[in-house]
Amino acid sequence: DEVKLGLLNGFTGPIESVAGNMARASELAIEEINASGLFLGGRKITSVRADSTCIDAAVATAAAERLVHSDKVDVIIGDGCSGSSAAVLQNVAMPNGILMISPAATSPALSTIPDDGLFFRTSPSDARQGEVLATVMIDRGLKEVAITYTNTDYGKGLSDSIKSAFEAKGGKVTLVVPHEDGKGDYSAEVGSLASAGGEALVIAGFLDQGGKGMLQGSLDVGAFDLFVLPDGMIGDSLAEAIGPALDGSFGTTPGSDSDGAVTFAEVLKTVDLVPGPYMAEWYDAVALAAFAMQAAGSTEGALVKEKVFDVANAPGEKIMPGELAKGLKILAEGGKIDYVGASAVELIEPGESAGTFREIEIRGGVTETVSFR
Amino acid sequence: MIVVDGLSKKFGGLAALQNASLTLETGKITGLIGPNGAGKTTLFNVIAGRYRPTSGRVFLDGKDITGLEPHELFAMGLLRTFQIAHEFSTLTVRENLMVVSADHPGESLRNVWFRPGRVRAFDRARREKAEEVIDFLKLGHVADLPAGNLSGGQKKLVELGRTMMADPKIVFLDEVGAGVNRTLLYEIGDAIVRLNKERGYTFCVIEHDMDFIAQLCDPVIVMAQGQVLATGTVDEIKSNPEVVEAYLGTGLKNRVAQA
Amino acid sequence: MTQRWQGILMYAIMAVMLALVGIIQGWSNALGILNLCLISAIMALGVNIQWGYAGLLNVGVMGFAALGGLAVVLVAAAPVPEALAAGGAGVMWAALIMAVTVVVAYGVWKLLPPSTARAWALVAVAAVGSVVAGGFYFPATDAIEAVDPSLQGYLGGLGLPVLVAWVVAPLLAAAAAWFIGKIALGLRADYLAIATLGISEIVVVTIKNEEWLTRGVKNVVGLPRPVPTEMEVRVMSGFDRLVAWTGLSVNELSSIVVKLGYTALFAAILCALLFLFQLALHSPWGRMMRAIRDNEIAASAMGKNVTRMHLKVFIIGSAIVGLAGAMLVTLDGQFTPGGYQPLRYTFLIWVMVIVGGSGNNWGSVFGGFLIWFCWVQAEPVGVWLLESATAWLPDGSGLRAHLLNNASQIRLVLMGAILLVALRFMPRGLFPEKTGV
Amino acid sequence: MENLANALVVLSNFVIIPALAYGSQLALGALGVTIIVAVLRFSNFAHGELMSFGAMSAVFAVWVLQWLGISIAPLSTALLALPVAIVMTVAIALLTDRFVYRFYRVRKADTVVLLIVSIGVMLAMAGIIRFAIGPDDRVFDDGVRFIISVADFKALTGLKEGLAIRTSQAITIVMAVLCVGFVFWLLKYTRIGKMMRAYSDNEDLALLSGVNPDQIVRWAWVLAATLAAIAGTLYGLDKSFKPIVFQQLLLPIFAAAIVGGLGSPVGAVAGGMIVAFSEIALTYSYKKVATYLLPEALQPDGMLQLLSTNYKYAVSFIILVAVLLVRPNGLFNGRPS
Amino acid sequence: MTAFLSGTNMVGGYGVVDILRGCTIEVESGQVAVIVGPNGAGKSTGMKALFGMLKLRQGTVTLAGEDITALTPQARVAKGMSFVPQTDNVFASMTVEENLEMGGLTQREGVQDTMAQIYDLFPVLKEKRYQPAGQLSGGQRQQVAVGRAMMTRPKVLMLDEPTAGVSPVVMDDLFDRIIDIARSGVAVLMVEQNARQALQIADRGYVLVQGENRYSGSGPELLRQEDVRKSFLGG
Ligand SMILES: Nc1ncnc2c1ncn2[C@@H]1O[C@H](COP(=O)(O)OP(=O)(O)OP(=O)(O)O)[C@@H](O)[C@H]1O
Ligand SMILES: Nc1ncnc2c1ncn2[C@@H]1O[C@H](COP(=O)(O)OP(=O)(O)OP(=O)(O)O)[C@@H](O)[C@H]1O
Ligand SMILES: [Mg+2]
Ligand SMILES: [Mg+2]
Repeated sequence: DEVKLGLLNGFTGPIESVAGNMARASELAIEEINASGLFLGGRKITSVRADSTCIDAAVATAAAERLVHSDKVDVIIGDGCSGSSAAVLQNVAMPNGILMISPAATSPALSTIPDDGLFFRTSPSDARQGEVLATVMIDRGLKEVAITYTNTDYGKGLSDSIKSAFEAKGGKVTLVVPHEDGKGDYSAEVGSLASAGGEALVIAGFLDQGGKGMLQGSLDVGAFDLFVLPDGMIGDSLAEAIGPALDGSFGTTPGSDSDGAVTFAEVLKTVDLVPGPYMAEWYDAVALAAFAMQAAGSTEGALVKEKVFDVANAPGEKIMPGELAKGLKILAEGGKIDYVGASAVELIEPGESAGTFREIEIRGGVTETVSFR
Repeated sequence: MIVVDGLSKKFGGLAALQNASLTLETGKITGLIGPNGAGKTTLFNVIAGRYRPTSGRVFLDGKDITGLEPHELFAMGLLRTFQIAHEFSTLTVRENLMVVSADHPGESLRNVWFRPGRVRAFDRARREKAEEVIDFLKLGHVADLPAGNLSGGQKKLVELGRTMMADPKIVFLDEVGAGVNRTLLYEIGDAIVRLNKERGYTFCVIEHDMDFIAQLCDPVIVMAQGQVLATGTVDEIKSNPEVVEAYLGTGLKNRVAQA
Repeated sequence: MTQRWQGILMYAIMAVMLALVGIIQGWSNALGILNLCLISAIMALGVNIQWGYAGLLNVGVMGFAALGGLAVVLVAAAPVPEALAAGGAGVMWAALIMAVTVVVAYGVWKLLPPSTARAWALVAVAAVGSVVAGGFYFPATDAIEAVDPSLQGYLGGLGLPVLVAWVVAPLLAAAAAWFIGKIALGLRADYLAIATLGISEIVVVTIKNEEWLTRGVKNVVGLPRPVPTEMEVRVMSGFDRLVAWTGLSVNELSSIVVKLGYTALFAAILCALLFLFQLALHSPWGRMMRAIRDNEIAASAMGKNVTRMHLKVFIIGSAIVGLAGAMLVTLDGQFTPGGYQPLRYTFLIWVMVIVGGSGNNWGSVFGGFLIWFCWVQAEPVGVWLLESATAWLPDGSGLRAHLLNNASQIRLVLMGAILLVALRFMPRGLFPEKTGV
Repeated sequence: MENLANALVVLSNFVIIPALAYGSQLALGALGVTIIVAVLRFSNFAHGELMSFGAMSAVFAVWVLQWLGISIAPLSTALLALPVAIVMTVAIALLTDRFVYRFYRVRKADTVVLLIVSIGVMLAMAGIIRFAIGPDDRVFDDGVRFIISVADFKALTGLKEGLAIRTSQAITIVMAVLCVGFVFWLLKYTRIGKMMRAYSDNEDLALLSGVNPDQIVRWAWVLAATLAAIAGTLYGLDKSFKPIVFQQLLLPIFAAAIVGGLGSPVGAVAGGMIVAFSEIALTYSYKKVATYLLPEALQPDGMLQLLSTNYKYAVSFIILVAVLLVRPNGLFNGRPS
Repeated sequence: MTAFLSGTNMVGGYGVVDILRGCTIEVESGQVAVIVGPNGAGKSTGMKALFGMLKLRQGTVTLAGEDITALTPQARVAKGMSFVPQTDNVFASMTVEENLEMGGLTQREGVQDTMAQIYDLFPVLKEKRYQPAGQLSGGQRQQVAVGRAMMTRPKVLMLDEPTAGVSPVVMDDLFDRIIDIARSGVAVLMVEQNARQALQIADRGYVLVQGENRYSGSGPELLRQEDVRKSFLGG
């Protein structure tokens, strides 16, 4: 008698190169829970991956249908992209009363969409990060920046919020230019941004996608030498690929002064992985789902959804990544927990991460935490 | 009556037609002969709207038709065949013929969907007409084959058959005879004469078979190097030394030696 | 005759496959697939009308589908009065000025003799017109996009019932097709293909970037539906009896009922189109189109207005694709401009047409069913295949982990294989075009 | 004077050099496409994946070489791996031909059927590549990155603006020129080239002239696959190897091949350059250049940009449609109809 | 002793129906054989069969006594056979000169000489040597096609209606040249609708009707037969 989680993500298509690792992070959490043997009186969790392609709402819906009706999953973890998440939520999760926790859909639109209380996300809405990032830039004395964003709802939403927050704080944005992921060449975008100028380039993109192409391109032609990196750009592989030129660049990523992120990196190390974008959120999404089920003592969506807030927020014992067993145990004994996890989960209405952020800076090829916001 | 006035056509540097002027009288069968590359086909192509001339005009019964589209000319009763057969290769021979129709109501979707009865009736009439033509051209046994699968000569016959399906004023035949069996060709010649006499169709015929030309045509126009070289009856032409030199030749040397 | 039976057999097999999905993976799932099969079939039908009838290589399917989707937004999305107030007037002025510019430019074109002077005059008119229009346009669109950007930031739609969009979508697509056809239909077959491909990219780029109108990559979610929601179904009188009678869960049954609603709509449209175009195919009109496809030069000499017919067919086919695009967006309940990718919206449709058998309506419909079915089922089947194939490997095997980690990619391999196998055994498609009478 | 130099440097750095390099990348791809069109008469949509396969082979070979400790520093090991990549790509191309395309060729299938078949090959090959190496982004350039970097250039010339030329860019440009020259010569003047053209023009008649079709087809694939391997590897060297990019590159490559005129090698280069330059030059903001060239009073406020970069992908297609309207066979008159 | 090239009892076609129904065609070195017959009789099909472009269901083709029924067309080219098809017989996108070169593919040397001879025979072609063959007039194309076949310096030259669309002067020259070629020891086989002229120079003539030999004999013999003349040669 197993509990099933559906991992819905864009395993093929534009985010295919990172989707696998995100799912791996989720599977790590599942392995951890199963190893504890404490989940719902010893039940095992299994997972099924399903490919949403990220961009095709119809395929995503079909994949989710299959998860629900064929694989009979109890919770959907996903989708990794906002557009398809909305489609799945409305066409599959709501009609079937299935709990859905998206680790990576950050579009503000998802905050207001009707969801019967079934939809949660472990990532903050873009609006929040923009605010934080703008403050960091101002604090560091930047006055003029250029922005480039990946031309998706994520990038666009984030860039909008960075721009308005930065300008509200007196900064100037010289130019905002979108870039498409997975394209062959970014010279044109880099050229325009260089012409517009600015002290730094904000890259609201992904570190193994167009975001990296923009960064590398700007460095190569000497367009910018300082970069501001939101969460999608933060991961060890970037500094590795770019080298010392990246030193001094800074950014923000969800996290709190608890050292969840550090612990999570250690957890990942045991399986030879390094942290990449949204891996923490995917891990946390599974943990959250498991805790909520544990607290509800059931896998029924209608019951579980009531418990998500309880396990994610205070009061209760703080739970770090790698301590899932402890959390399960407390809950089983009727105690309370406050899951912190890898990305400092703190839920606010209507069921999304409040967004505490770490400010990081790259020094000597290593991502170092500077402060918390 | 077709009047061609000072027609020129250049392909890049090459002048296929150079200021050619000629007249095709209504009700006559005019022959058009000349060496390979003289510009005969090009002349047809220009008259029939396939190419725009570099300069010059074409008049049909006094009306300037230069530069009109082929389908507009078709509607005015001007038809042509192609030297290199242009059959509709996946259509059967019968369909190849039935396609030719100036105002078939069934070629408008509105009629197809809302007036099926009328379409059917009209199509039946076309089918009967096609049957006649098929019989005449002895294509009965291949009538239901795709035209692409025909022999070279049969394709030429389909070309000819298509002109017979319309009710044209004037027909341009570009070497219908090349590749057609001579016995059949002379029968076709008879039919052309009949159509000309009975229905008053005007013809302009390109052909290299002088017997065929002699059978039908009066007058004959000789072209060379994009210009009209001579005009006259067959006998006049045959005795014109320039034409003999440029086009007709003096017969087989070897054959003479052999005999 | 045998061909007919073969066709019936294939449709029967398709039905059985869908039924198997229903039995194994649930009926709601099967209906979900069926609905998309129906939409795909309509889209393939539209392409087949262009390619199979007239030999027009339209590789811009994506663009027309996107326009159809846009029509749903423009017609059915809730209006945003604040945005309209902020920039509606400006956009109207800009449009008006551009219209005037076009008229003036046309006048210049007609009045002046062809010359460089005319060319310069045209450029000048266009430049002045654009600059003046831009003066209204940019502030207006900026204002619109500034209205609550994270939730709205666009003009919104008319708030009409979504079925109205199914009438508007084909009209919008047809208008675009008319314009594109005027420009590009003179091109040779394979160049027309690339031109349409390019134009469809332009359409999608525009939709992605003209946020004030389309909301761009931020997507429009929560579009109204033409059928009741699951919640509404659950409270309908008699629903509980149905639940008792079928023995299905309330959730599943309600979602089945809703899906059946869509199915009925889609199937009705598909049947109507199929009927009309079967009639057309076997009429003198169809014969004429095939003649044009075979040999344009000869067709033109035989009195067919080839350009006009091409344009007509291009418009009709595109309108149908637009309709299908609108149906798709309606079914999804949202408009996702970023989702319009040539692989999915153009090439996949072409695969349907060719595998089905170009020139054959039944074939295209079947192709739509089969290929969509495979497209969504390739993933689970592939993963299952891979799991069984690697089951003998030890659990901790790196190879197995690597393979399973990339398991989703097997969809591509399987899709490719299905396509190649189908064309291998039926090189002219599963339902070859009937040549001859 | 110095202003002028600075303006020129800016223009070169942001427009000319990147466009030349990108154009060469497209040209190398377009050349492969064009050869298949020229000889086998179909648009090979699997060409992008063939390039990807070539790049993947190079990555594997680089890994092996690195593991063996072999390198040709300061040049990238990938150049050493290139022959291996070529051999593997040629092998896979010949295999697909043998098991897939030949079947349709023998029964003289319609070109559109071949096109669709190539989409099937594309899908299958895309899957296989991702299976073999995974969909991740991989950097495999281990050579010296710059011939001249911005900082060096500034130090060298004392100008305010800098200019960078990457090693991979230079190699790509040189390679493109060499390949085009070779293909042009081959098709135009050699026996085998003429046989290829004859085969593509009229297959039956070519048979009657004693052309061995199998040999011709083999040659065409060897050429196309070699070009694909070179193009893919050089592209990967310049950016990084990521399978999905090759799917996206396909469209501009086809645009380039067609603008130039399908079937014409010189056209492929011209097309590549036109697409690259139009994408970059039309969307470049000339503000910075203008600040150097114009007197203070005339300094522009705006970005001096003809088109926003949002419409970059539209540009190449607008150019494409425009070119086709004026010259329906492409600039260098490919196959006549 | 069979003839140099002989197709005996050939049966075959394109699909289920047989077009050739047991016809036999032979030609000796140094001689001209001519096939005539109504349209669709199977003349071109017979030529294709002799050249291996059509699978025979029955019958054999021999060349110089050797059975070549199973050989591919290319292999037959290598054995010294050469063929001008009735349609699609030039490389339209290639220049006239390249067309001729394609004919000389199998030739290692003397290509230039042969080409010069062909330019002598068809002076127009020399004028148009750098023009794509697709842009030539119908008759000029025909000359290119024949020229290409002659370039191979074949032992057997097969021509399917070489004079269709060719003007009378050129036709006369062409026939003269064909006789010359035959006299030089080549076996020439042609299909002709300009049958009277062709049969005059034919050492052997065949009248093919519905895939069967209806009449055969020397050219002049056939010409003398009243019913042949009436039914097939236009009186
Ligand atoms: N599309 C074209 N492009 C270039 N040159 C052409 C084209 N069409 C014809 N020509 C040239 O124009 C000249 C006249 O050709 P045309 O076909 O009119 O000759 P014709 O009199 O019909 O000869 P034939 O008796 O051989 O059919 C020829 O020299 C030919 O090479
Ligand atoms: N590709 C093909 N497929 C099917 N049938 C064909 C094909 N080519 C020719 N046929 C048929 O074979 C028969 C003989 O054709 P063939 O070309 O041999 O005739 P032919 O004697 O050369 O006639 P012509 O004098 O008209 O050239 C014709 O009835 C034709 O319909
Ligand atoms: Mg002619
Ligand atoms: Mg024949």
